[in-house]
Amino acid sequence: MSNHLLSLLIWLPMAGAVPVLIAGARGSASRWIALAVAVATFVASLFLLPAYHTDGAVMQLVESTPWIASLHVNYALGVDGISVALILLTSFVGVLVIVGAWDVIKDNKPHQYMAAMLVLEGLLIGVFCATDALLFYVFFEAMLIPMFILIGIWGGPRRVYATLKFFIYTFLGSIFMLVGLIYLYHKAGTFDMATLAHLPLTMKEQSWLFFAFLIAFAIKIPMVPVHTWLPDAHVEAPTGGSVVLAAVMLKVGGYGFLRFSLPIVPDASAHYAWLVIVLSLIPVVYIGYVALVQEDMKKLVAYSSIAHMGFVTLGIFIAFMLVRDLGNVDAANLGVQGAMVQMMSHGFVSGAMFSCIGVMYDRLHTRMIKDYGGLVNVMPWFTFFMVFFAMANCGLPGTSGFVGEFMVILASFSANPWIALIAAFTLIIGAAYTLWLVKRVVWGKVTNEKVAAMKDINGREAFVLTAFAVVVLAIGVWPQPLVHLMGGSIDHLVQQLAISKI
Amino acid sequence: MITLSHFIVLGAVLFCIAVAGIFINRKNVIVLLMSIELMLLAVNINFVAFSRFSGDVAGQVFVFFILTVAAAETAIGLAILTLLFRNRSTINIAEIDSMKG
Amino acid sequence: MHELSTSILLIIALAPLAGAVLAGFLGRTIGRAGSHTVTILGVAISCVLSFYVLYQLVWGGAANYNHDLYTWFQVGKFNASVGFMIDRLSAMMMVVVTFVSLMVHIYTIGYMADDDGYTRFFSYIALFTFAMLMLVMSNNFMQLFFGWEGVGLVSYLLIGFYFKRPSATFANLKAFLVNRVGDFGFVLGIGAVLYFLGTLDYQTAFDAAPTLVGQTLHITQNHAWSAATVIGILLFIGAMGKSAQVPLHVWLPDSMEGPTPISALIHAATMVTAGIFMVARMSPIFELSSTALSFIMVIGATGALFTGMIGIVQNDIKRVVAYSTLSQLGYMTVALGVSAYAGAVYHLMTHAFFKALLFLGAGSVIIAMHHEQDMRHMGGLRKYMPITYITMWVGSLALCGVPFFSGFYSKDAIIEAAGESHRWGAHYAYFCVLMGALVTALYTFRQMHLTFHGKERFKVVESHGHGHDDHDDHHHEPGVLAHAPKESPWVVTVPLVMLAIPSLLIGFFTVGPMLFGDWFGKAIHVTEAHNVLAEMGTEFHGALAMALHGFTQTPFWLVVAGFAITTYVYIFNPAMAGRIQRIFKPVYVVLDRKFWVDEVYLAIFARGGVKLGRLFWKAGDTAVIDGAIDGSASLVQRIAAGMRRLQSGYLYHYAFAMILGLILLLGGFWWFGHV
Amino acid sequence: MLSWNDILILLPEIYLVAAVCVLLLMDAFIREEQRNATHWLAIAITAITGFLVVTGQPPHALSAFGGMFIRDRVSEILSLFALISVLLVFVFSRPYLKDRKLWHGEFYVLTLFAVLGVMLLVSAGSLITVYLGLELLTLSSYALVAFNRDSRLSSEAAIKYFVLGALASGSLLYGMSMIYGATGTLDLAHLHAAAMQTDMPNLLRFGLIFMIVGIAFKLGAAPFHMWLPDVYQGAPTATVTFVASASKLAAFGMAYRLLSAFGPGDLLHQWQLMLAVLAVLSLVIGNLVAIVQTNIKRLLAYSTIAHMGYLLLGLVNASPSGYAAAMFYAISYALMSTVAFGVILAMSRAGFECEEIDDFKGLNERSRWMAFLMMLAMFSLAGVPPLFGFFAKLLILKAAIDAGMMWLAIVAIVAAIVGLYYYLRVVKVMYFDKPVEGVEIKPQNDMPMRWMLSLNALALLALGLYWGPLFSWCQQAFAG
Repeated sequence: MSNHLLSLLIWLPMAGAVPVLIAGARGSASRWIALAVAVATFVASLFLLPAYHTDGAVMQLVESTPWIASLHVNYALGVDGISVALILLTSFVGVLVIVGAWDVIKDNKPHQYMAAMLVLEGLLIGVFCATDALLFYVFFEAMLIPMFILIGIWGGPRRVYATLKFFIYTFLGSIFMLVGLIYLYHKAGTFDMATLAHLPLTMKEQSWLFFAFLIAFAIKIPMVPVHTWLPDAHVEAPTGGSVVLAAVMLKVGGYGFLRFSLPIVPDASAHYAWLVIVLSLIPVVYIGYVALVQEDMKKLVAYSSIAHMGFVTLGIFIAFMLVRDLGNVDAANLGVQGAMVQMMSHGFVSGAMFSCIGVMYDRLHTRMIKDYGGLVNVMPWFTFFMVFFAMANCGLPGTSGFVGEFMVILASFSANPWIALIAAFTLIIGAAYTLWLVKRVVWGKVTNEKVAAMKDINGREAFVLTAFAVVVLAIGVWPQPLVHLMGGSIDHLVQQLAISKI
Repeated sequence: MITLSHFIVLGAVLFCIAVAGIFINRKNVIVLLMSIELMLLAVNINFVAFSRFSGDVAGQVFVFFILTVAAAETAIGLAILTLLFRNRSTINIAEIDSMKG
Repeated sequence: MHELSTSILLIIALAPLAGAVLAGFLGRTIGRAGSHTVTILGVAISCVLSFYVLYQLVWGGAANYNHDLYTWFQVGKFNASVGFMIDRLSAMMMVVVTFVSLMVHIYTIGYMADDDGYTRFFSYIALFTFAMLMLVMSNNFMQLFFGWEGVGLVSYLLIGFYFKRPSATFANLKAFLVNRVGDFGFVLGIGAVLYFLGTLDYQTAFDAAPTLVGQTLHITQNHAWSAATVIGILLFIGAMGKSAQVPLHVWLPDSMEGPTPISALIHAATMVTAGIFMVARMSPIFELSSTALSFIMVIGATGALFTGMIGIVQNDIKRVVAYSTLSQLGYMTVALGVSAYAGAVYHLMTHAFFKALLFLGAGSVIIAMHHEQDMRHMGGLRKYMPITYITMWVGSLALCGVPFFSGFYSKDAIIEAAGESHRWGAHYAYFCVLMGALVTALYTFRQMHLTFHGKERFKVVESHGHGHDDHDDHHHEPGVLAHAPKESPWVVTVPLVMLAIPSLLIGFFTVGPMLFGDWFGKAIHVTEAHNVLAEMGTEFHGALAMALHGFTQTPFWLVVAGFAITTYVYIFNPAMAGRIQRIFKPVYVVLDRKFWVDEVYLAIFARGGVKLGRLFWKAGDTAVIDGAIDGSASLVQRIAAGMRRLQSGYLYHYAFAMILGLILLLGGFWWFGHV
Repeated sequence: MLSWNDILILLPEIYLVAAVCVLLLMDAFIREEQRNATHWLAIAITAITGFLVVTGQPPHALSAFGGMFIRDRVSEILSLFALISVLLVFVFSRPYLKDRKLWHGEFYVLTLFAVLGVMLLVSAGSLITVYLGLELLTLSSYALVAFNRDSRLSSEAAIKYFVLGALASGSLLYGMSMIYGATGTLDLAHLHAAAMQTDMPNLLRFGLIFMIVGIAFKLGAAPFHMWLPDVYQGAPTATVTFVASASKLAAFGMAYRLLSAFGPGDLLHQWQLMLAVLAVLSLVIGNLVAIVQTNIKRLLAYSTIAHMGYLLLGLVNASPSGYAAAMFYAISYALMSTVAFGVILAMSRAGFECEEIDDFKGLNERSRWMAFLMMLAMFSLAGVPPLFGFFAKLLILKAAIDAGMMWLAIVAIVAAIVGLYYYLRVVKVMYFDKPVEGVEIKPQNDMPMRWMLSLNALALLALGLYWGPLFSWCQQAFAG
């Protein structure tokens, strides 16, 4: 089985969507099937850990069968440490969103919701498995469809605007990448990513390709100034949608940088690293301040996601400075490693934050901060989780949120103290917007009778939040296993950076 | 002495008249049908002329086909015309604009 | 030379954590008694074991302990671990922390008796103890930062303990953010350490420290700073936040929103001294940069004097103690600045005892006054609560540095060290700490007088069925008590006595070895060039002599002067206070408004930040970016609507379009066909 | 001189003619309620013809009647898919025609004659055959457009289609005449050689331009697209389905046959350039104007224009791979549009043309399955993976980039982004809007139609996931 494990992981949830749809809206059959499928996928994904040898820099569990023979396009799958980590994240979150949505969308086509979630999960896993650029692109693009539906049907009042913006924005980004890929195919005669990584390209070509990739992944991640789709999408999306969007979908952008920009166009990436670094530092300050003044909780967390993802791109591209200009491979390693840990951590933390907001939203059906206040009086357990995740969100040591930021800041100090200075500003501003939110929502007297009537979290919600909390704490207290899992691949990646292709 | 170019020019002139007739005429559809006929005639003149001067009959064979098809075309055109008149009781082109945009 | 056993150290660290977890998650099930039992048990265990460890190190001849427990992460050659470094310095800190913490735990039973947050409170303070121990026991920067932020978190939770009070939730946010400003520098400091020394492990870093000499960091193209200075100042910024040094001191007074035991434990005895401990711990690095040390000294001196002055005009009994804490922290910092690390740590220890004592005493008074904290409504309490009264006197005299009291030895040493030092800014520092002695006397005795002496400024109105079960709002009008104040229960007074003893004696017995002897050994590193304590050590002839000599020194007479003034003003001529206030109105206003630091910060950082955020959001995101996007969308719409009109519906227009197309192609043909 | 061999080569066409005549006669003698017989017979004829096309396919290209008629892979594939789409048209449109009292044998006869025209056109070996095939196709189409005799719109559409179509074929003929004059041959096979040594190159160029006008009209490329929206809107949806599928295949076939005769050489560059210009115009106009449409048939008309723009990009490449991409695109477009119009047919009933976009509001609430099928069609048309339409676009972009025309590719994708919007709008209406009360939308419950429609729509998905064989088939067609 393990030689088709990846295919299984991709197609199991997607195939599972069919019975879910057939089960129909009435009753809870559809939900149970969905849950079963999600759990099965998660369990299957756990088999990756024994199957994967962390030392390896090369792709493992490889599957490759001709897809379009006449074009030498293959259905090629494979994983390295990075993908394994992200796949685990995806399948883990996949289970939790289904549990989280259990009662919430009961009356509004639950089977379609669950099916969309499962399809989305499968496609996301596909993105992390694909080793053929065309296959990658297909998954990369196809996942817009279920997300589009999720936001559009189960979203908030302005969902149509939000979902259209989301779809067109991201489509716009990725289609330029498509042209880039076709050009690469035109040159190399294959979409195989490993081959493309060794394809010699002139600086001019690399620069064009770099920007083609940049716009695609910068929108996905998202980076300033192409980030504005994210707050809207998050605000309007249903809780589950927001969770998947923040926890996994944004990661696809960072993953893309690691898989395309770095190996395929290293010289251009090195040449324009400064640009990306600037674009990653802007959000730390700019977005931080914007987040500070949000009146909508989801928007606030959405903006904080942008700020956090800034660390991912920073960590990735600081590596170029370190390797190319300073020859400091270890620090570069630290930077990329930090970026990856940050991605994972942000996946869990932001997912948890959105789940918390979902818990509140299900009770009061508003996301406005001013409508809340003094939750601690009526929801002590919820408060515990909320404060915990808030602390994780502002990078408290002992939570996963700290590890990545810490690594990236250390790495960037080795590159240039000023970069580290700006990056470290997140300690202040991040704490400011997160804890101010907590202050206004959680602490204080009960502000209105609606809040007074709120019930504390039930078992189902407790399960979701606990699951998140456990992982956040685990990574925070002992990141080494995760670091070790991704270490080999990242070493390999960083070595590639040093090699010029011109 | 009449050369090939005379014929080509004649054909061109006829063709232009036909085309002009199609888009300058704003009155009724009958005239359009006539213009179309004229256009085909222009084509025929070309064909005949060319085939005559290049001494190759294929062109004249083509003309026979064109004539036949033209007859069928006109028939259908007139049928549509009557249909139009039955539905709208007018054949004034300027009034046939219920679909636009 | 035998090793300390790892398991003991683990128990020391984890026992409080276990207590905290139990009390926190099972608080409802195991009940109040259960919670305080488990937590006190946990802390007691680690306290006893800490004493054992200290004993082993000092008399048992155990070697210093320095081992990693597990690898936190390992990237390339960068390794971050969790481990313990136990030498006399950390051992002493462990003892202080666990002992004070234990006292506070016991005291809390009485103080929080009627609070419905009882179990939560115990789990918090136990958790704090764990974090603080992780901080002091750490053997690397990463773990230090972990403890550093851990205590910050608990402090945040405890300041906001009465979360219904707006002032409390404001104060804890403020405290956390100000601390974050410090951490901002601290993280960069760690980054600098990793960059220059390539490790996060203390011992490796200290061994490599000499290589820092000559290394520079290019701040700009043509301007470079010495590595040691950069590291030192950045790390110290962290200390400024945690140890409430000017200008990051603003959070500490507000932190008094928390329950009194917390003020004693966190905001006087332990957490706020973490910064001092850290700098002492890093002495091998700091020693390399006189610039950094001068910076430290000046900051500390400023704090020592000016925050003390603010204390003079406070009326809230706890705030007085808070400002005195700020001032004392200033003293310790000065000691660090003149590289009298031992002096700083020594004062840290004595201060921990007598300041905890003072806070708990104040708490005891507050209990008696039914949570009235305004000294203007107190007075003459000595006959109601003798134990509190006496112990408070012990604490006060120690604080003022009256000879023979523990405070004297540490504080006098610092003042003298400042005098001895030849470092840049030493004169300013000396002046500050000297004047500080007077200031200290003023606010301390003023407090004692207002609280315990003079005539009673409260009246007792018997009204039954009134308890003080709700700490969160003072709903009785000031100065009116339901029933006469009475001495607090034993759980409160015992800790007072327990703390009074070291406040009184510890100095006398330990000054010799700890201050002038080589008691700390390798733990603290001072280069011979400016080892002021050593110089002073030459004319040290025993604690007794030092104390007697102390009577002839300026500080002592300043204290006497302070006592005289306050006694006259507040006992014999109470009207005087008001008159002085009026005469020195401007001075009074400046002090009363705390030099307007809070106002400025609020205006610039809080309100300014929000304004800036609005600007960015509305102008940047909404107007420019979304404007561009939605604008282009609507532009496309408009163009489309325009082009749509070309489809006029008229047959002849269609035909014409085709002809145009034909002409276009022909034109193109002419254009390209002939070139 | 005529040989049996020629007959055999022409077998499918001959069979079709004969069968249609039989159908015509039979239908004249049966009663109204036996019309099903006609229906099924027509379907059978189509199927058998398709069968003959595939089986009768020789391994290598053959020509009959002195090169007037060519049977090769191109003609095979195109005729086959034309027949398939006609089959779908028959199946989809029965309930529609019934509801409108349009269910006459003429519909089948005309459509079959039209498809015969298509088959002739795509296998034409000479200008004459091209002309005959084209006219056979268009003349039947005129009649089909006007098929709903009592509809004002239908007749208006018919007249517009007729006049403009006549104009177009007029200019095509005019062009042919000049080419004939310049080269002295009507035979496409010899055209290239003759064109090389012509003494009247300008005449030749003129002819080429006039011919391209005709081709562009047939494709519906801007600025010769004006007829398209009105015809799509006015004509009976059944007819439109045919016009949008089979006759687009025919148009591609004609374009290929005629243009490939003019290359390589400097003429090649000329028509490449012209086609590029037409492509850009169609992409821009089609996608932009589609945004503001409220009538879904009109919207699909403009989307057709845009798609023809993409198809032209493939032709511009003018290499076997480019032709293959273009043919692949034409096929994908035919299959997508049959689904889109099929759903419209399915949702319409007596007295209710389901053609306003708002009629689709909340379709997901009313009929999940139809909404799903329509969504597949829309995403496929928009070119979102993993659907068929995406890969068609992919190959087109590849063709453009291989041809070194990066700027064309950029224009194409920018247009695609604009285009995305209106397809998403349809999905949005179906899934995110609440249904309008009173408008009772229920799909026709005609089982064959439902099954075929589902099959057709799912084919878009299936071909998206596995399109290799089809594409290599297209490649072989031009490999030789």
